[in-house]
Amino acid sequence: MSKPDEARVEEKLYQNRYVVDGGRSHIRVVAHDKPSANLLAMTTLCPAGCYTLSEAGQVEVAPDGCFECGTCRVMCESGGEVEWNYPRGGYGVLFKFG
Amino acid sequence: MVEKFDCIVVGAGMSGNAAAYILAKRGLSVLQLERGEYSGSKNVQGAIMYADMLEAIIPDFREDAPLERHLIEQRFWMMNGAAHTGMHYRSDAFNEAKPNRYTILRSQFDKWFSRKVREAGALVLTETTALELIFDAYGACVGVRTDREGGIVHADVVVLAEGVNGLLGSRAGLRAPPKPDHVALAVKEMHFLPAETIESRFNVHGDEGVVIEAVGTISGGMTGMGFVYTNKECLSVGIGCLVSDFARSGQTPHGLLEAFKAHPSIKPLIEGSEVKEYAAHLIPEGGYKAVPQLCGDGWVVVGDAAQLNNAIHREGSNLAMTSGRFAAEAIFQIKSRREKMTKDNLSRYPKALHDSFVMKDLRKYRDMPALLHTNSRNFFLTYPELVAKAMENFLRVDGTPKRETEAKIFSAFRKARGFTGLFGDAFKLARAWR
Amino acid sequence: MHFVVCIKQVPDSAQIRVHPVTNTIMRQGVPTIINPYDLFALETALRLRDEQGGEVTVLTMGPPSAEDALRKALTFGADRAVLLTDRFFAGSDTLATSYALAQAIRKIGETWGAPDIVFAGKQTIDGDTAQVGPGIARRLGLNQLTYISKIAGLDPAAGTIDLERRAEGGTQVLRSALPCLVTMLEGSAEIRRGAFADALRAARAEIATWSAAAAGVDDLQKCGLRGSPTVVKRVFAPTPRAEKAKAIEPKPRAKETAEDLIAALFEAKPALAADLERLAAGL
Amino acid sequence: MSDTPAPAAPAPARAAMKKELPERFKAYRNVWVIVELERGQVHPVSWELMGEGRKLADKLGVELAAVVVGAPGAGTREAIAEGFVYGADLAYLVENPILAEYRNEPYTKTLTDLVDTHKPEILLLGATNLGRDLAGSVATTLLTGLTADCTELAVAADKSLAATRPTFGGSLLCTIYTLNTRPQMATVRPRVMPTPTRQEGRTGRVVEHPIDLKEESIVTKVLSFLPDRASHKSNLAFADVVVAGGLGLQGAENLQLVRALADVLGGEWGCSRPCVQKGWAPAERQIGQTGKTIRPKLYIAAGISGAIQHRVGVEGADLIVAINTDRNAPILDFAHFAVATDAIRFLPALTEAFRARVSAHTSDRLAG
Repeated sequence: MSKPDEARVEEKLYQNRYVVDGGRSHIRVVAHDKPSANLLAMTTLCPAGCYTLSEAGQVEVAPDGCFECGTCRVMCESGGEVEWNYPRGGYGVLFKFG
Repeated sequence: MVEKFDCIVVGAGMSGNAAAYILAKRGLSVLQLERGEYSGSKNVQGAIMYADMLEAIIPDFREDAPLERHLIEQRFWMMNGAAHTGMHYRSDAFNEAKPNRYTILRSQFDKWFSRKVREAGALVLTETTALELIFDAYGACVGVRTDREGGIVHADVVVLAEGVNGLLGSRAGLRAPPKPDHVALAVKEMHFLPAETIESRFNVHGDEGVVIEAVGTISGGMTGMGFVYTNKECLSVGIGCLVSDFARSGQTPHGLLEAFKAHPSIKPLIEGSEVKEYAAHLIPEGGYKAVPQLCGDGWVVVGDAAQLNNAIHREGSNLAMTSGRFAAEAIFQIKSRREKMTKDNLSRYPKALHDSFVMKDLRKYRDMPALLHTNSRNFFLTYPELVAKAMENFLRVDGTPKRETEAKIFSAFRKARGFTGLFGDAFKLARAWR
Repeated sequence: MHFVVCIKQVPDSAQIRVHPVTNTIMRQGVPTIINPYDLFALETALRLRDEQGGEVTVLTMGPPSAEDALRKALTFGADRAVLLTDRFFAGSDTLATSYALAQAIRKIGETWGAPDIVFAGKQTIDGDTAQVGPGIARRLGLNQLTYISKIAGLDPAAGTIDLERRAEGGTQVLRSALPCLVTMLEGSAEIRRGAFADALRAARAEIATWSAAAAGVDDLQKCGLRGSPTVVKRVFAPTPRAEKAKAIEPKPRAKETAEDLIAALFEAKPALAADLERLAAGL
Repeated sequence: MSDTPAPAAPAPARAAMKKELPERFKAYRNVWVIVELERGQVHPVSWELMGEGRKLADKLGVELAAVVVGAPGAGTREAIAEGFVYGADLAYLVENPILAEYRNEPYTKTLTDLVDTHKPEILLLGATNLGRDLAGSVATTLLTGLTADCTELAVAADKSLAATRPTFGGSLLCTIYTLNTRPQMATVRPRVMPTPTRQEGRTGRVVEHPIDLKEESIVTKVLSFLPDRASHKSNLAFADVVVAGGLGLQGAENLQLVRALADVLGGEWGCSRPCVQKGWAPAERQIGQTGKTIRPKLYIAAGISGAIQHRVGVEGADLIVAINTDRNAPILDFAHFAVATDAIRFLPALTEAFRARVSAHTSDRLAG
């Protein structure tokens, strides 16, 4: 969580209600050696800051706090870079106001 | 033995609840699937609710629907770094017996709407995610498979009210998934303040409400819009831009939101507030040209999943409710005539949309998305700066003769866009608005 | 067999925030959920029913909106649900609550057969008192078996039940007799997800809604505020701890810094040294 | 689920017009503390309660009694002696072989019998599994008020017990009174109240209380007892010492250093959410909002920034040590001690220093 921006998202996400579905991540980044432009863009574009660049230069996703907004699907699914699904019924973000 | 219903509604947002309510009221057997814990737990919106469309569905909704404030003032702002130029329209006429526009909180409102759907007789299954559509040998949709064990269920027709992503429809090849330049990513926060503070800061009382919608440099040159909506005890503060612009700009949505909140015109409105939720969602922005095929054998698509959103006027929930209603009416007519849910029979639904304001408005602004999108730097950077500078020069009284001030303003516009640019923009804007 | 599971609809306390300035509790947008501990009791009852046959009845006492919690419990696979709701119950403390629930369980027994086991969650996350279970057991004369981590065996014919109970520093292996009251520990079972047929049945189900009278709760003196010996006099926010962490300046040699830290710890909490010795020696 | 209905509003009005204490309860006097004696060991919370009981008794001008229940020769006499050292004026002793292992039925009968005979005004128990199980059934049998998990006990102006406890998941506190019944019962969580200083050589009078119990009439039997050491399941939630690692350890392999220190301290090891996300550790080792909540005596956080999601899971620890190179990491807002150094280098040194310090003492004691 190096970027100051990152820490602020972390603080914002704490306010939200999120039911973790242990061990079942609903979004998966397809293995790649060099991330495409669209996949790289997700490291700034994701509103919940779920996409990060690992030291080895790969883009990783940790979909805790994900809003299921679909932005990464719109950007990366057609290019086959991301496998996107909704979490199991009742899991994931649950908006208190919406 | 697989259960069979007259219709299955996938999704419990505005369009889904509208369709399920009318279908159940008409006496059809309706199964509604909602993946969230309750209807509203997965829905995000600014959120403004248009009364006329809801009255057509639940005439006496004002008696028990959870409404935040009825709107009496609309502020359009063009903002640059430190200023905003605003056009405000406020009228006491909006304090009418049946106000026209309300602000709502989606999770409370949808919960209420869903109770009405249940009371109407529909079966509502929450915490159940629809995974895929099921087709028969002839390619007609006959049901849905869900993520619960033994989760296959059949129906004569499936109403796809699954929201902007439209996973089921695109996975079944009924339409293409949304493209980056056809959807906007909006992020918003709920800022809690005592009701009196909101009322004094916006100069309203009781449950009168104000809406601020702003364009300008706040979206960093991207096609976008910021907003502040007044609810009873909180302000919805948000900003959204086209996903394609966002991706290219390298800006973060939360960074843009923080900058918008820090703007001198916004900061004092939210001073001392307590943020209780941060949310994000996609808004269909493609307009008329992005609306997909609306029905087929055994299925119809409604609401955001059908990209039915008038971005220029920021009207989404009214189109969603209306499309849900029209789809339900079409299905009921077919059912009462004991006809088949074929594509032709179901085409009553798209026809009704075309004859209504829904498609008329969308057609009217069909070129607007492209125009704003291709000239986003001009409309969202150059002009806001020019207007702000013009107002600044116009208002600052420093003894320069008025004629000189006006000349200075016009030369600034000419230098920035040149005559052809200015006339070109004006002509394109007028044509797209016609 | 017949299992009755008591559940409670509680505010999701993880979502409760105290306003930093006014110190008042901010209740907007705090959804209600099934008390998490009760889900382990429900799961255990459903498993026993799946093994032994019989029915699971879910019971809750609360406002009319508590029906949502019951409908969700039905979705897990419970067979029927009873909602105990009456304005007389407003303000009941645990003693009054256990009286009302005990009476309702008696009525359930008369209607659908006396329960072999009454299940309850270990405690609630809003009340945290863990007294309603014991209260029900006392009033219905059931063997009280709390903090149960596992039900090892159940012999309906002999009317015996073998269980493991979490105690201080270990686990008691017990044998007891039916009927009994059991409260389950969290983590004692993996919560199932209801099948589609259960979800459909839950959506269709008629939920029996009983007033105090209908449930045989006839001694109204024992309910609500009148029946509650304890009363909440003041609700306030704890004063947050102000002082910052005490810095232990790192020395060139890590060993020295470590010793400084340990010295500071033992000085702050003298008993810590003895505790660490006891732990290290594996006592 | 609909929105939360306003919880039962506190009823100050009703408390104000408090009815006069019924006649039969006027004679109830003295403060009792139930000494939790299991397998010859007294749970330390009992002595913490002695400290609290002493304060209440002094304010009320009454006596403090230790209640010791167990099988003859199973440490009951030693427990009574310790009770006096920690401040008791008298002790009630009930010895019966049937009371060897804790079971609800015989213990409830014994305690209610004692209360009906000797009539205490305040009855304190530890909020342990035993204490909660016993308090619930005794309070219901006596039809009296019970306040659980108190964090503060005080004597109100009218000499009644003002018990303060957390509510709504700990985000708020509330003060509760038992209006017109006696005894006023309360349970207190371990390690909330300080242990009072021992007064060596202090003694008091012992009141033996016979009780007739018949094993045949008691349904629940204890077949055996499995001590915790035998089971190796991670009981992170109950551990007295927890050592956890975070992203600051830069790699899964460095979690080994965390485990080594935890072993030396006889505690459990855990990690922060990012470690689980990166696959360095299994989900059940995660501490925080979406993981385990811990209440250890000592919590050592190595390379953990201490975001709010982690804080809510560890705030209950008595002592929090933060080892982090970042001087303004959020963890410093709630840690008690901080060492601004690199955890990877510091952990081995700390492990050795603790090993030397802890084992040196045990060997002295064994030798001495």
